[in-house]
Amino acid sequence: MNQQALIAILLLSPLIGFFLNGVRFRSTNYVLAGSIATIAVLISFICSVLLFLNLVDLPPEARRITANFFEWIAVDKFKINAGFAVDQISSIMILIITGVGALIHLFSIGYMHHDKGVTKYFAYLNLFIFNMLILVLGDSLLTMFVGWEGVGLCSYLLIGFWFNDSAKAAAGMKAFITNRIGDAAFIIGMFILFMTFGTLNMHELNMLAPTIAESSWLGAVTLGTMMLFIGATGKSAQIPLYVWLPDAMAGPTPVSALIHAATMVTAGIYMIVRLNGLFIVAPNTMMVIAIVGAATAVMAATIGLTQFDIKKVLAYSTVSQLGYMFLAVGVGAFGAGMFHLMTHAFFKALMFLGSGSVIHAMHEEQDIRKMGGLRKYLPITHATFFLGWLAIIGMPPFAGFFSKDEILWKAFSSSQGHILLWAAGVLGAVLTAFYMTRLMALTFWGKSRVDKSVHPHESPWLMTVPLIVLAILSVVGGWVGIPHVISEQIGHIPNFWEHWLEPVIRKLPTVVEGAHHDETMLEWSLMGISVGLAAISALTAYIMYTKKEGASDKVAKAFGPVYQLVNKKYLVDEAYSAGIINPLIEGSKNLWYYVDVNVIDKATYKVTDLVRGGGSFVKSLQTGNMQQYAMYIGIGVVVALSFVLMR
Amino acid sequence: MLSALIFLPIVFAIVMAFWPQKNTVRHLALGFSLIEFVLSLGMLQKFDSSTAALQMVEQTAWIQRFGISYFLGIDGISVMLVMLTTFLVPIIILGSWNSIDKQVKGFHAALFVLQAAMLGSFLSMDAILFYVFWELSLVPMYFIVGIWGGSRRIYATLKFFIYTMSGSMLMLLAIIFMMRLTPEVTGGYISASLLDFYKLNIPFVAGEFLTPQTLLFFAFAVAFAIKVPVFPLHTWLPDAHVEAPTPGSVVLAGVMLKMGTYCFLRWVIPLFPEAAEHYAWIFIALGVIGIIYGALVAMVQPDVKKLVAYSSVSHMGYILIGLFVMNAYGVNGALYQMLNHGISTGALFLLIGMIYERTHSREISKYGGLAGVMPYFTIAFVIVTMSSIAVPLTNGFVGEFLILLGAYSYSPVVAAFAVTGVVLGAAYMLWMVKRVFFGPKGELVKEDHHPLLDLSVREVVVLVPLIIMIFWMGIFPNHFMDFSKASVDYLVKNKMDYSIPLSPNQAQAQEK
Amino acid sequence: MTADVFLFWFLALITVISGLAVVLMANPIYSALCLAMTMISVAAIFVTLQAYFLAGVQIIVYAGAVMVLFVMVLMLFDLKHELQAFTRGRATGALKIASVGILSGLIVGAVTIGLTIAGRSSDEVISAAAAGGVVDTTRGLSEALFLKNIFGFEALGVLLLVIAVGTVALSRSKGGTHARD
Amino acid sequence: MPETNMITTIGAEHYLVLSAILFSIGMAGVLLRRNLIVLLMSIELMLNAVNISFVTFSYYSGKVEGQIMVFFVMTIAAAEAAVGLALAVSIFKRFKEVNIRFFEHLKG
Repeated sequence: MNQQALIAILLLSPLIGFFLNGVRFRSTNYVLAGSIATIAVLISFICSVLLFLNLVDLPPEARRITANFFEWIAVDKFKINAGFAVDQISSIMILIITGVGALIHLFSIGYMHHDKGVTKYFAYLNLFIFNMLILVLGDSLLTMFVGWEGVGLCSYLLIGFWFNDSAKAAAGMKAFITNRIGDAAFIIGMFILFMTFGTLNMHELNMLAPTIAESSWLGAVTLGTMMLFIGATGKSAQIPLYVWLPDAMAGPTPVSALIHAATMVTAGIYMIVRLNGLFIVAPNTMMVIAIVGAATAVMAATIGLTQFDIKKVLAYSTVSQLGYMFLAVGVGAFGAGMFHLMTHAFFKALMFLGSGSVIHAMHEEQDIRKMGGLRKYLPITHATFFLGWLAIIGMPPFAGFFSKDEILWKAFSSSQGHILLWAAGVLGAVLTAFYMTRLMALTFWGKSRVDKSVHPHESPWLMTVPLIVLAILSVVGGWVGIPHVISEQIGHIPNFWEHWLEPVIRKLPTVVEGAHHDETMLEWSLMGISVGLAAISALTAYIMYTKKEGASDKVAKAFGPVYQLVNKKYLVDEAYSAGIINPLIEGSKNLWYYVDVNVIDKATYKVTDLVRGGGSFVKSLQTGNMQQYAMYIGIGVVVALSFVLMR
Repeated sequence: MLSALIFLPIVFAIVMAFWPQKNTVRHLALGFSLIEFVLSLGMLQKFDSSTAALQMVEQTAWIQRFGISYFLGIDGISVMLVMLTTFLVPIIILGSWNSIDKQVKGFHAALFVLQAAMLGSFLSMDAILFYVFWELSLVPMYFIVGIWGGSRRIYATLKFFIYTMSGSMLMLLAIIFMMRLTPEVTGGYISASLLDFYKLNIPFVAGEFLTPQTLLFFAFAVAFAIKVPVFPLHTWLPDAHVEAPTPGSVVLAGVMLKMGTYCFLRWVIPLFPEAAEHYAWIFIALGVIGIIYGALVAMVQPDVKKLVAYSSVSHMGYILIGLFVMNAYGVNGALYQMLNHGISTGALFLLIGMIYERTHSREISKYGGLAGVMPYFTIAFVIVTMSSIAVPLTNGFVGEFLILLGAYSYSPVVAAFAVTGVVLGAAYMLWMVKRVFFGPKGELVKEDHHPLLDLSVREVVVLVPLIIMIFWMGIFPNHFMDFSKASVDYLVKNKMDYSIPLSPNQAQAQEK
Repeated sequence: MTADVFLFWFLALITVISGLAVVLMANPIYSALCLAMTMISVAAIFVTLQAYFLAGVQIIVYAGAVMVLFVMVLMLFDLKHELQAFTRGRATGALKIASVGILSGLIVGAVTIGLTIAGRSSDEVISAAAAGGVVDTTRGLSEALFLKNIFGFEALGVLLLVIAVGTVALSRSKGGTHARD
Repeated sequence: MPETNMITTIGAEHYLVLSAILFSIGMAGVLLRRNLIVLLMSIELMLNAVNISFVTFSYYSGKVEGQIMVFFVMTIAAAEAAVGLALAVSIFKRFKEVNIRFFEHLKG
């Protein structure tokens, strides 16, 4: 089949699904709605696979399929096509999106079957897939931006899906507006790049990027990439714009899995990787990215320690993992960033769906303090969740281990790296191991704290099949990128991942001095440290939350105010509303009241008063007193005469 | 052709006024407006978009002594606005099917006169003829707001009228002054033709305020700025919008505001290029202030209609910036944004009118949870909201993006400030949507005695063309921009020595 | 000091004093009498300017007819001493007096400046007058009036007629002369 | 022009200044008096002042036309006095007083 047609079908299939479900959005026939949506995404998935195979057939340097459908905007020199490109990076993304997407669609049929808005839900979900595909396939920044905003819109609609709850609608709004702040910076970034390079085509931008790194903070590339990165902090929930993601858990759980874990939130990382040629010559931006990523990774992890809502824990975990990915791209490990993106998509989607399964079983209960001992009620969910847990805490040989280890190694060894970044990464890993174990322990292990009226039950096959598939992927997903030091030991399995991405990724040199042997030793030891610490941390958490009742409370008490602060999410939301939002609203009210009503309107009234006053003054001159009239004549004559005489 | 376009509505208005049957007035008006629309489509068919030349010219002497002629012509700058006008009127008539219940004949007659006046001011190429149409447009609007308006309609009409009128006076003065200058270029006789005005070379001294070009520039600019409206002169707009009946608001926001921005492009920039360039920063600054100020004030409005009115102030700020950065991106974007704003804000006012018909309230705080009761209405509203806040693939994005790009190439600082409008725009619109449509059911939505029915077939028919346009213009902007591109590019390139060519050959010659 | 000079100063003094008296006298009858005095002295001034016919007319028409009319009306009203002869309002009063003062000052200034600038000293004027000579003024007057300005004369006649009718119309009682009210 | 000449030599300007003074007196009367009849008399004063000017110019320029004007002025003055007095009479009939302020009723 023609490759362009494949891309067209890939894109249009979910859109058609959206329309099919959209026009009959009031229907409650969940089987029909779910089938339409799932089949639409499956078709896309098949297209993705075909495109991927097509790419594989091509020689490595020419692995790029483009399709220009029409000219979208053309003004003067600014010409943007509705053009899409499949290359090494985007092919992985479309596989993840459509693959994981299809699984989540399947899961949703089971999860949402009781909901009245099920058809609308599937329509939104398909629309999201469509926009996400535009985002990853768009070959210029502007076409990417179309998807970028489009997924934001879908996220808005899906977070606020149960709109009758004011808080949920507000969460949707918060997500959209916070994203918009990033988008505004993204737009500026596009302008800077367009004015500098005269194009927004990402392929061309990478080609045109200067070869020498830009050292100035105010250079065009640095500023442009910095702006794009601010855009990414909005979409990918990094400091300071991460606040929307935890609230976004108001949406249905499969949505959290699809949008707020696996796909949309990774758009920022994807964008940076796509533009790696540009970012790599802006070391200042890279440094900022790495620092922000590391800081987010640690901070979100600490908040994750104290949360009791199962989805909130996962949300902060997502923020933290995204921080990891930014740390990766920030130190120039674009491949590792993408790698972690993929493995994270697998295990985090798995965990979200697992939590969905738990919530489903618990009749919409999300508080982990009211769970416990669910292992015997939900065996499949527990088993899959367990695998996801191993993956996320980075236990070898599960997927998370390889990607996380790659990132940590690069953070240490890259020329952009630093030991502190590495330390932050390890700290993040340790914290992650702790709160994830805590989550496992409180939810599935230990004694049951389930309310008597609730009878947990295992979910139907529609929900467990995706869990199983994702669990398998979480286990084996990391095997495509086994680092050299390990592969050397186990029989030279090639690093498929690096090999695949090589033509499109620019690399920074590693700075570790010494012979190959020293380097290998170093890598081994670092790996050992991080895995060991994580394991100890996980074990501690296991003991604390299953064996020793009340130990956690004691720790919490010991830390007192610090615990409270972390539990309240460092009061960032409160600070934002007290420092930015409320003053803005109050200020606007004053602006309206003072400027509009009291200054401008009053001023115009003053003018009318002046006219009216002038009129009434002239009116008062006309008294009817003839002698006064005669006086006016006299004065007039005097004035006229003196004017004549003075001349 | 153009004369027919202008005067057919007047004929319609007269027929309307003497139509004997009361029941069929609306059907008749709808039919007439559709005839007009079809006629304008015919015009579009004949329009040659490849050239910047003035087309379909009609010129006859009118008041020969003062060189005033009946001079009509169309080029890329006006063609889409003409289409917008003829497109919106049938929608307005259908949209106001139920909301206008007194003096139906008079209303439709006024609407047709208004249409004629608006078309006239877009099409006339003679200063005095233009002025006549410009002023004529005030009169029916005055009646539409004054007769069919809300409770404070007299205050609002007066404010609207006096504001616009005081600007017009300045403009008339400036027109007469310029007519007195024309003998220099026409070889001795006075002329009011815009083409002769373009030939004038009015002396300009940078920094000196009391020079002819600067004074004329500000006289025209203030007149148009009131109409747009630009920031400190905007306070008539919210009042007029709130008091106007739905169709009045739609015409006002959809077309009348565009008369101001169109005239900036047709008159101010080409006639006084040096002054416009020298003082552009003032208008760009006002545009930026308008964007931010309008958005902030819109955010805290308790009344939906007022909110949309202030959002108009914000959007018009974008257009103003686009015009005054005077590069191809900005001007193309601004022209496109005029159409977008006409469609999306028009649609917003129609939607608000629909809900107002049902509940007779526009207080945001009394709504809530409307989405559960009126899902189709909500879908339409959210789509239009997305267009208004410029989500890609809706029309608003293309215009806004190009304007921002133009602003960036003028000065990154301007773009940096203007781009805050993107965020604030989303904030006030979505907050409003949240309060009206989402959350628990509000006071008005809960009440049982007026059941809130979802959109009727008529209302769907009203909204569907607008929504189609929103997406069509967002996905295929070239279909629309191609009409104006030649003219705009020509204007941007030759703005210092501008004159609309009368034939394509002349255009090419001047190009070289 | 010749007789002419003395005569001028004497007449001027009488004219100004009696004129002032017209304005200042509280009782209108006195005002009327002083006005008659002014008229007569103006007639005398006409004589010094060799306008003999006009002097006669002045006496007959003004001092005679018009003054009689005034006095008759005053008698008709039977007005006593007025309580308040002048208008109220200090500010406007001052303004009025000031404007009058400035006006007279301006006229005087205009006259003197005008004549000096024109370079025509009064001596030359006199000599010119003597040379040109308005010898037979009455004849000259009649010729000018009835030959050159006959239209104006006739027009004035019509005006007088209109005035006469108008006056009657204004002052009659309602319902015509024979009606009683 | 030496000071002595101002007194001993009588010229046109003397008459004209006299005329101006008389005119001003008349004007003051018009502006300040309240009795309608005195007002009319003041107008006569002003007219007379003008007449003096006319005759003076006529005499010093040796032309008779100035006197013609005086003739006309006198006629007009007589007519004006007649109308004014008639108005005074009708005012008096109505208000039993001839105060000028009653003319304020003529105001719209």
